[in-house]
Amino acid sequence: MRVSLPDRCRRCWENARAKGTERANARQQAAGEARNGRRHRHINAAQSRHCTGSGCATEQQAEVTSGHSSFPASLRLAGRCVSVAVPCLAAGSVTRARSPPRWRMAVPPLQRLGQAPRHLLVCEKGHARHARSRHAAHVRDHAYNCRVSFLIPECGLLPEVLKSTIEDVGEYYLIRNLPVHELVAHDFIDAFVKKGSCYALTYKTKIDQDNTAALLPNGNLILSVDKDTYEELGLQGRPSKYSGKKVMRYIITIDLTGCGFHPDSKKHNRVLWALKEKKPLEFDFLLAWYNTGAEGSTLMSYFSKNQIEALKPKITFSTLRDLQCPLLQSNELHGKPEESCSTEELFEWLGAVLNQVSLDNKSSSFLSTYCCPQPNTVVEKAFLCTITGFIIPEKIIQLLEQLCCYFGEPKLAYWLTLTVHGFADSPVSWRESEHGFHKGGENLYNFVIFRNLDYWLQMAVGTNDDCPP
Amino acid sequence: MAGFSDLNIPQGPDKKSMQGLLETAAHLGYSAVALNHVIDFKEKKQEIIKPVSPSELFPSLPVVQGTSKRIKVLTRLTLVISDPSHCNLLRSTSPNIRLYDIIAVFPKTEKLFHIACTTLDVDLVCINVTEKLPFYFRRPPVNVAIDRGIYFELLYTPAIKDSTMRRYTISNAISLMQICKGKNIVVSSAAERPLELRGPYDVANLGLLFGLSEGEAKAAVSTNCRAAMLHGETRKSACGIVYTLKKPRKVEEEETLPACKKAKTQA
Amino acid sequence: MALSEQAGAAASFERRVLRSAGEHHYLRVRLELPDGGARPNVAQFKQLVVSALKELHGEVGAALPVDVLTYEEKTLSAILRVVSSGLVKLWSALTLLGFYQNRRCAFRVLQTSPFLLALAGNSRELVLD
Amino acid sequence: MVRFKNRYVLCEVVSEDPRCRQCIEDRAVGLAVRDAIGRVHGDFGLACCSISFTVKYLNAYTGTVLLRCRKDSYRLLCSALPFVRQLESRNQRYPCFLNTLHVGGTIRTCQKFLIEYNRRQLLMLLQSCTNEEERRCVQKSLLSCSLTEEQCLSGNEDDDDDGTDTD
Repeated sequence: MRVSLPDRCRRCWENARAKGTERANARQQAAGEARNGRRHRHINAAQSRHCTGSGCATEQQAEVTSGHSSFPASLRLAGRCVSVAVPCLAAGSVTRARSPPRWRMAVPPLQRLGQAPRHLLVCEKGHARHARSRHAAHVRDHAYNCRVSFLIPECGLLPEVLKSTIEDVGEYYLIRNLPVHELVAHDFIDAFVKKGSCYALTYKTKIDQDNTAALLPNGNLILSVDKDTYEELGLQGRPSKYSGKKVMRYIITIDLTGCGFHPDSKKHNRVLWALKEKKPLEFDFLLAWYNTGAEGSTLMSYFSKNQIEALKPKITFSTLRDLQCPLLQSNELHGKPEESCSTEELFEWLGAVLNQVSLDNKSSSFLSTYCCPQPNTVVEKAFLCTITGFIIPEKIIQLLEQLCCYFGEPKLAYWLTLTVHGFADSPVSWRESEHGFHKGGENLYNFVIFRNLDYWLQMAVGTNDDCPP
Repeated sequence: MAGFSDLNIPQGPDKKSMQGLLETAAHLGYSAVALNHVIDFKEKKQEIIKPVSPSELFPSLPVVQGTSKRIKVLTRLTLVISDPSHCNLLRSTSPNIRLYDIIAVFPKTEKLFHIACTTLDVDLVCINVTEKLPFYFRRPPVNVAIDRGIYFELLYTPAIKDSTMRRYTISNAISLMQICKGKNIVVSSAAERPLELRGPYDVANLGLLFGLSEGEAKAAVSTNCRAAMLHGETRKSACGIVYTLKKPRKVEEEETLPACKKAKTQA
Repeated sequence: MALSEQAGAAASFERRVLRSAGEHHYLRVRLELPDGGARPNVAQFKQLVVSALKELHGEVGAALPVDVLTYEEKTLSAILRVVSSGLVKLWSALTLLGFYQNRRCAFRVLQTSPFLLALAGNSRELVLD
Repeated sequence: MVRFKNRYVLCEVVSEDPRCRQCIEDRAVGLAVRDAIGRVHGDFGLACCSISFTVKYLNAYTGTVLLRCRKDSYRLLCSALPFVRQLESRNQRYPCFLNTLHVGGTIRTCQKFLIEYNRRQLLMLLQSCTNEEERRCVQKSLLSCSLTEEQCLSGNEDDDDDGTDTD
């Protein structure tokens, strides 16, 4: 039972009132419409009006909340009405909005809580023996790899075809305190860069904090340096894409094999002077060299006066027993309900297998609700091999070829996978597209090779990265 | 030098626990820390002592994890001022004050906050995070402070220790963000024990709770700290225009950039 | 035979770009406790994570679906899975957790990623020499 | 000069116990709401909502409460309101719940809404009246109610007080 506002409380109102704004009519209408039950459709209109200053959207909100005062209902509406906003209170409803809102200029602080870092997963499917297949090119473009692992279901031992490849995965070198100008020296360029594929990457440097350098097999030397170093170096570069409004990081690219970089050119002298005298940069480098045929001096003898050591990749084998494997169909990238799993599901499953996550949970279990994607089968054994080191793409291509050959003879397995992790701190990911760390610096790819030599390729990158090629 | 830094490691009498803190900081990936010497004028007259040189305290500094460099240790002086007369100390050219790398003030009243932001020659202004704000932030002094290159420091250790302080930390931080729009913020620890320190990425994520954007939050533990250090350096080196290197090889002169943006020459 | 197979493959080349489509984020964490004293088992560990969430983000936070994918009691390290929109909440709750059973503790977040696979190979922790 | 935008949440206290009315006071309502926010959104929610949170207006007679908070955090507040279970003052505790009537950007919009709302309630009351005395009483109230609206419409020129924080 309510009665009219008594005089006393009218006075209260006047006291408590903020600045009067007169937009009453439009607001009343909007509220009226909302009451007619077509709430959701009006929300956009109301919101745009709301931007001009009136309180329409919120009025509708109030209508609904007063309508069903139960919490979930209001939550659901809140989640839908501003799918760009509010995930902050809508814990239950957010799962539905699959892709978090894209970053905008002015995100209210509270809504940042519900935003996850941007990331990309590119899935391709094709045939390994197709003339125009680009799978090998994708491998070649991803220059720096720290870990390669392959998983073969229905296999307990290292297959014969792979033995020689695994043994010949190639050694790499670690040179301590190598001045960068030695990589620019013409002796080095002529002996290694021009005669094969030379890979170099700084070791134990962090791309978001320190200076980093990388030498790509196409002869480009990439220096990713902070502002101070850039100013001291005096070489031309460009601001990093991911360093924000206030540029704190610059990328300098020097083409060592270009025609403008012959020994007496001005450019060469300038670079040499900058790296030798102006700001002598020194790093620990990981080096690897791949050449076809032509014998030459080796990195070991060339850098003998520096602290150099040759390292072998670490190889581990393991056999997994009674592994739940998802069923895949090579022509169904999206998967089919009840028939095969999609590529994202496989990607997550593979992560679970490599991290030794238990796969047999129930949706109701307390600890973890992760389970193997449906449909799946249990394979009796699966062979997992992991190689860690500084692994060059040429060897990965060889390995990929051999894995294709594995299906040359009839096998029980329907597919196998090859996973390659990149360095989180390398200045490039694929080709020369800039790479940053942000929160994880992930850049990795995974091949699924089917028995009929169809393949799936999944390439994943984190926030500070371009779309893979 | 855009590595992560923690500008507030309270300097205690116990050398061993300090060593432990430094080791944890290095292990977590901080490439620079500042040892904080606090002077509270409320408690008896305290003398400003000469900063203890870190190299004396710690003969071997720990190596920053994942790199081959050693952690860098700076000295910092924090003055808790509750009365305008306390500011005179900063104005007078006390020789001992000049020896510190970073100078911070902790104003207790609105008036002192105003003075600290607008006139005092300091690098950091501490924000109270352990109790309800005794005053509202006003835009003019904050804007002046941002123009002068002075940074505001938020601490996160109180938020770990206690639920009530956590509320005040977040709420005061958000109030500040509404005024300064996320600019010129430094987040540091003031951790007394190794288990109160948090990794730089964790702290950057915490910045999101304080109302910073992702970029600003990361800057609050890296580039802003660097800027504050450089701001402190300008006090020692003739406004940062001329900088003398220790090696008698050469004196580097650089263009007259604004002092706070000055690139630092490594000795 | 081989030719026809190739033709079929050519027709079926397909590329999908999934932008921020991952429903989950993964965190590799380690709990640091002072030496000695009880170590949580996996259920207690999960309880600790949920209580941290509840303290900082209330019941809404505690309702976030968090999965403990792996847990190793010896090293107190675990892999957590959380819906993407809850990453910041979970992370901040772990950061601000200061006590386990009235003893000081600290959660160290070693790695976060939208891809579980990325946690398997962290180049920052790699010791190559 | 940037104004901090606030949100005003108008709600009514619904209780079966008539004695609950005596509990409706600034402190009790504020505490109950804070408690609910603390439970639902934890320390973080509480910290966000506590910035400029006040009980702006309160009418114990009709059970209407007007709350103010920052625009950024009003969703936290609104979502916590259904979880207010009781009001407590002077060691008395009465179960009740808060029913959100309106969320507005200014006090004025909330006031207008409330007048309109009360008028509707009065009309409903009028229909259920049984004797003439009651009927007259309610009609009188109805008239005074519309009069209030006229008054504030005419009087809004001199009403320049900006209740929000500026600087």
